[in-house]
Amino acid sequence: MRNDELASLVDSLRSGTLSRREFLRRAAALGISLVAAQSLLSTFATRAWAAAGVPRRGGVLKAAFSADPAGFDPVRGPSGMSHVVIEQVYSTLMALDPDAKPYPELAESYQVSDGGLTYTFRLRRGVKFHNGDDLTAADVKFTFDRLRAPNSGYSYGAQVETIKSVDVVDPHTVQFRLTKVTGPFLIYMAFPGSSIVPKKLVESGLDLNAKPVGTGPFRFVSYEPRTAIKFERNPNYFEAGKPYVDAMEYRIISDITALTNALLSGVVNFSNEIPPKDFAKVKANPDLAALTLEGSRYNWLLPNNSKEPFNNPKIRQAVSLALDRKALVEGAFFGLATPIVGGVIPKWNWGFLDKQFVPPRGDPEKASALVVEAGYPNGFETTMTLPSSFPNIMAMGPIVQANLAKAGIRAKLGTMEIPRYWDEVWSTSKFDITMMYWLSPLADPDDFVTNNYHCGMAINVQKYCSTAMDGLLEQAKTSSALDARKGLYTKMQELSMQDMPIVPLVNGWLLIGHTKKLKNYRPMRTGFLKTLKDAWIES
Amino acid sequence: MSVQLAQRERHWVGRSAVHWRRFRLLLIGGCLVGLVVLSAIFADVISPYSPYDIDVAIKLQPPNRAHWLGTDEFGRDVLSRVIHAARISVKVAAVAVSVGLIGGGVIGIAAGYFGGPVDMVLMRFMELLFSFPAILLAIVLMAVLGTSILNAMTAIGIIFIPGFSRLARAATQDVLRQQYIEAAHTIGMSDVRILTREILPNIITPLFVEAMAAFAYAVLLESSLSFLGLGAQPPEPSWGNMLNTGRGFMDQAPWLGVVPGMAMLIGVLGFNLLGDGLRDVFDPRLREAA
Amino acid sequence: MSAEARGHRRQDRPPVLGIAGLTIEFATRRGAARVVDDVTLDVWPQEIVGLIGESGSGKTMTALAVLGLLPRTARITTGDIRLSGASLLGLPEAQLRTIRGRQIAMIPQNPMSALNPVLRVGAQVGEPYVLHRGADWKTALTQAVRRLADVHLPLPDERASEYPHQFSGGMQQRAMTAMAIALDPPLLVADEPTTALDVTIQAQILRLLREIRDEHHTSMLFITHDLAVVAEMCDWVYVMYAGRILEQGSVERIFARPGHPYTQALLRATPTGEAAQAELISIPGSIPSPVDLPRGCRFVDRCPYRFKHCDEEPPLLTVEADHTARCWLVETHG
Amino acid sequence: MWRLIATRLAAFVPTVLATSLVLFVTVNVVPGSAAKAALGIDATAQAIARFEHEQGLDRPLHVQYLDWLGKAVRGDFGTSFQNHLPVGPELVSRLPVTLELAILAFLIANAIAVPLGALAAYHHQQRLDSVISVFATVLGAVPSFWLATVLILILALTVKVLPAGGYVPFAENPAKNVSLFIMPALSLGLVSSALLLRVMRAKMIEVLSSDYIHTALAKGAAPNVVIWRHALQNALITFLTVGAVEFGWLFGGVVIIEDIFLLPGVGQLVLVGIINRDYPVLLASALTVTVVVLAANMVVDLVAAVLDPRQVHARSRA
Repeated sequence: MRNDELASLVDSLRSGTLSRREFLRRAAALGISLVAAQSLLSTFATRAWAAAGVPRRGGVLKAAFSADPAGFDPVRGPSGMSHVVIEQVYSTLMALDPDAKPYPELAESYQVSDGGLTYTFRLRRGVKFHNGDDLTAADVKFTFDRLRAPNSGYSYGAQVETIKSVDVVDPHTVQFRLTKVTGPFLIYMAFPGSSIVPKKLVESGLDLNAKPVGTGPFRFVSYEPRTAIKFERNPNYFEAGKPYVDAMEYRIISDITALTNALLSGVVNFSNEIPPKDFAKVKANPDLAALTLEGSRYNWLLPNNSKEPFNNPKIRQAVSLALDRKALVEGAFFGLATPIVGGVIPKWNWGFLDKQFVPPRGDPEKASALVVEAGYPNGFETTMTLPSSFPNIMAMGPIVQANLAKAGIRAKLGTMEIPRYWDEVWSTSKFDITMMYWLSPLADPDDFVTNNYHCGMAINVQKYCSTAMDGLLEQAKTSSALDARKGLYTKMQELSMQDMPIVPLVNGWLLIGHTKKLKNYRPMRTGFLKTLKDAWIES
Repeated sequence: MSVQLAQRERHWVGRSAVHWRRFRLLLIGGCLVGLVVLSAIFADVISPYSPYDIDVAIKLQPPNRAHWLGTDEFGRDVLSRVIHAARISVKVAAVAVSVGLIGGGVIGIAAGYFGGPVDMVLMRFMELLFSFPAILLAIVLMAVLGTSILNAMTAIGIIFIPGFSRLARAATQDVLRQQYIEAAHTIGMSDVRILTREILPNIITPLFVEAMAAFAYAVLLESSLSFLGLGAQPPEPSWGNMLNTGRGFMDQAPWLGVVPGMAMLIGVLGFNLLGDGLRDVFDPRLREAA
Repeated sequence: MSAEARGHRRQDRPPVLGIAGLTIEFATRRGAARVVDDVTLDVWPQEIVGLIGESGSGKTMTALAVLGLLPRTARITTGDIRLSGASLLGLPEAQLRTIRGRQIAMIPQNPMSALNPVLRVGAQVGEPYVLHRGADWKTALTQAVRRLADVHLPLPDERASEYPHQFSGGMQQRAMTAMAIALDPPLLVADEPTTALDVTIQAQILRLLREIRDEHHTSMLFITHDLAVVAEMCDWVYVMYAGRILEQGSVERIFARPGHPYTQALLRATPTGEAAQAELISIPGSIPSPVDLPRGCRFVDRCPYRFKHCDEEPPLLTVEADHTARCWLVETHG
Repeated sequence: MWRLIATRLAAFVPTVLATSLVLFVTVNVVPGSAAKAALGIDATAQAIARFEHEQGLDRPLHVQYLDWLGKAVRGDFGTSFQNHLPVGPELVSRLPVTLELAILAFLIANAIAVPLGALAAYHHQQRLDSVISVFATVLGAVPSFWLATVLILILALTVKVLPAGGYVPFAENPAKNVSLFIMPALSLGLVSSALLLRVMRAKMIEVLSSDYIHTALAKGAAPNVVIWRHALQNALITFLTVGAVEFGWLFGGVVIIEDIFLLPGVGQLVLVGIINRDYPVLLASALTVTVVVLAANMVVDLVAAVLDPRQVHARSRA
């Protein structure tokens, strides 16, 4: 009895519908000791899930994506698609495991001193760049000086702004001094933007955008814009024997229906961008494995805090209460998403606050009451402007419009083409209500919340400014102890439910499909594909 | 005289086949167009549900008694949406064709009537516009004007201008060639009067016939624009964007694509047949052939 | 045209072309239109028979019937067309095709548009050899050059390789004639061959046609509206009006003593040598519509001499030997 | 004959120049800044200013145009805002794909339209004529992307006879290349064959009612001789000029079909160029498309001229 129950527990954990804490609680209920359960958990975290058999060398992995990368130089790769390429060609000091826990990669080991102000990394020996040069501490210093340079144009400058200096202790030891304690620093070190670049080559004029060279598991071969990016296996990768596949090819397919057809017909054998509407088809296909994983792709609604009537928190709360998130999940995501009923930080993350502000089906009566209470007896007219080519947002639009109408908020729906949307709606905050979604690449609570809730951030276009909130966010980011940060993020999320500056909607699951011949692939919560190097293809 | 090439049977043919065939074209075309235009005008009255009501619980239902043509991915009634879509598709097509007709007509008449350098310049510009593939032109125009139904209409209209201008120019030149225009000149009729009283009435018919065919093509073009996300924006239903979403559910819910496809077929077929029927009626040469 | 030409109309052999009681009707919205009504007409060997009438009298329809090229909506309801005694009606299309171009050939009215603009003249003139004799194009071309020479076209082998638009009107009609006589067909149907040409060319073409009749022994059905051409060309003539034959006979006889008022009016309306001084009178009124034809004589409402008997149509009464007319007055004049 | 070609070529260059000017102005008038599209939503104002300076977007329009034209003539179409790679080589690698698709579709369209059009005209005003006409109208009413999806569903996903998409150059693997182009060419070709068929039918009816056809009949020519030897060449002359225009319209459809069948063609570039406001890509690809369409028009016009001796042989005497 226990074994199959345990197996189903493991299954639901793997599919992400069960958080780690939940898993531990259930395992205890089954009479398994906490220690045994935790060891089970960690073994599952790193070792192959099912008995996958002996790894096999060879084969070509063809993965389908819907967007073009915007460059292969870590310092100038602003889009997610660039990161997915960068992480195959370069390596980082730390790396994230499927559950987004950082573990040492290029760094053999690391010490934290001065109360979290100094990080010293000892580098692995014998690591070579693709052109044969040895990796040394000088490369690490060069990389981070390059990121911290004033006009580097690095989109994730916030991650490196607390670094005071990077010093080479010896060819295989590098020391980072920080201006203030930075909680998520180790996770920042695992971010593709922090990939270590070859100092000698870059200084001699190599344009990494056109010809990336790193220490990663795959060597860059070619890039045909809007068609394909080709990699080949890095024979002297520092993890012996890996990667197992001979070559990898990223196929860019802009039309989502064509993407699914490509997977179904075998033109490609992997994709983590299956559109929700086609996931059932992939699942039903006999020679394809279909996985779901709750990551951090959350969709949120932005009421313009600087405009009537959305400057009133009651109205913003009414908007949140009016929404039927179950309908959003069913209608726009075909059941493949988790309604966000409280704070924005997802369940699987240690920063999660298990407190419900609104029931999944919403509370229209309370919402209309709030609207009346806020001084609009028979509701009000407003507009909702959406970016036209994000399928999930376009799908949710009509449902949100219908829900709001029930609470007396009559929103007229307008859409706009992406480039014009960024220009005339997003960056100028010219909207009453809009919607957006975001795949947080870091899986550190700070990354989920600061961008949206902190005053003046690029993504805080709803113009929400609260000194209390900013204080909590900065404190949470700069304290070193995990529980201290967790307590601060709990207070922060409670405040967010009162102020409701943005209305979190749903967290869309990562939908992955691949040929059953692909063994030992562990999906990552951040949507990255670093773990492809551990997978192999059976003949 | 059109000569029948081979005289097979020598039996007696009843009423002239030609007469009936032309009338039948007009009849079928007229009915189909009528169906589309009426459903566009009385959309609110005749559609069983509102095209916007969402009920996720009953999404992707095949045609059943409650929803004669099934429901779409949001549980909206497909029949009501296809009826309301007629309103948009007909509006887009109507405005687009009139933009093409008026724009093309004016340019064509001017080029045909004044001739010489005016004709050369206008026709050169028309050739330029003509050589640019229609949809690319529409995409560029939509990008310039922004995505909205009104812009889709103007973009499609502009695409028709070269075609209409060529027709108008040829028709004007035909009318000019007939002597009585010189007679009109001699009795001192001003250019404008000649244009309105002599030329216009004679070229209206071929332009109108061409308009019918253009109408059909406009509906098609709107659907292609919707495919590229540039046509009518959700939640507004148009045959184009319904067809586009239907494409994604082709095997799970085929009716999502088939229904708007059929509606479009009726519209396009109707206008084409009407156009053909009118062409036979108005084209003197064909009438002689009877 | 000398009288002994008549000798050919001996009764012992069938005429080259025998049309007996031919009636052709058209289906139109307003009912059946009888464009050719009970026409009987013969063409004897080496004879040029004229078929004259105003436009719309049905003469072209008769010619088309002979070739079996009537428009689809036209029907032959009664009568027969015989070629050297054998009936053409009811023949399957395949057999009709073997006759066209080999037994019967046509010379069109408007040579400019009758030649295919994209093919060389030589190829078009030589095509009958390919179609009926299975000749290859080389021999067909040499034959074509020979035929072009027969029709007195200067530098025929050079002209053969040119295109129709490089020919003048007269040269085009010569080419059409060459094409027609390619296989020496016994019967030529000429549908107003000179109407579209100017007068000088007209005379040359007419002389050419007569020469063909004498040297190639071809008989001709010559359709025209011009009595002057009939006088110059034809041995025998049929006068057609609103689908009916109103008078027929040898050319001398008819020109000397026209029996039917319509023929008399036609003669007065034609500037021939003899009637030069009389001023030309055009015939008032116009041809009745083939749908509602008058009961009695077709010419009744335009005839100056009509009287009550005219509401009953007379048969072809004999004016004199080789000359009959469809008018009661013929009897009274005796 | 050479005079004909010379005049066509002379007209070609100014038209292309005029197109490039019109395109350049339209593209720059397009609202929605390229910088924002290139740098992403969280690009700082300072980064945008640097980008626009770097790309020279802050210079006056005419200076930009002349600079662009100067380079374009030498084959340098600048670098894409999105991936900072030169546009020229990408265009060169993509052109054969679009050409192959457009030409195959055009051939299929004509292979259907010419015979069926002739047949319908030959049986003018009879049952076969109306059957073919209705078939053409129905086919003409089906959008190409819809037909494409149906074909994929049946041939690629259920019967699994043809691949669902992708591209392999002909030189590399002819069989695979053909199998990859069957469905795209069919979806484009079938739809445009409908329009061409109606035109061919009208032209053929006109030709069949002319005098020289009557002469051919009077010579005893059988129907197929009349159609193939006498009528077809005459009908093709006027038909081809319309055909050339249809090639232009067909090119429009290429944008969508390439998208659906994952063909790395030029059409996709134009679409992406607009959506991402990637000026160099949009300008280069839209201009290439126009040049190809103009060239196609010229070629088809020349073929029509060759078929028509009246244009080739000057009139030698009155």
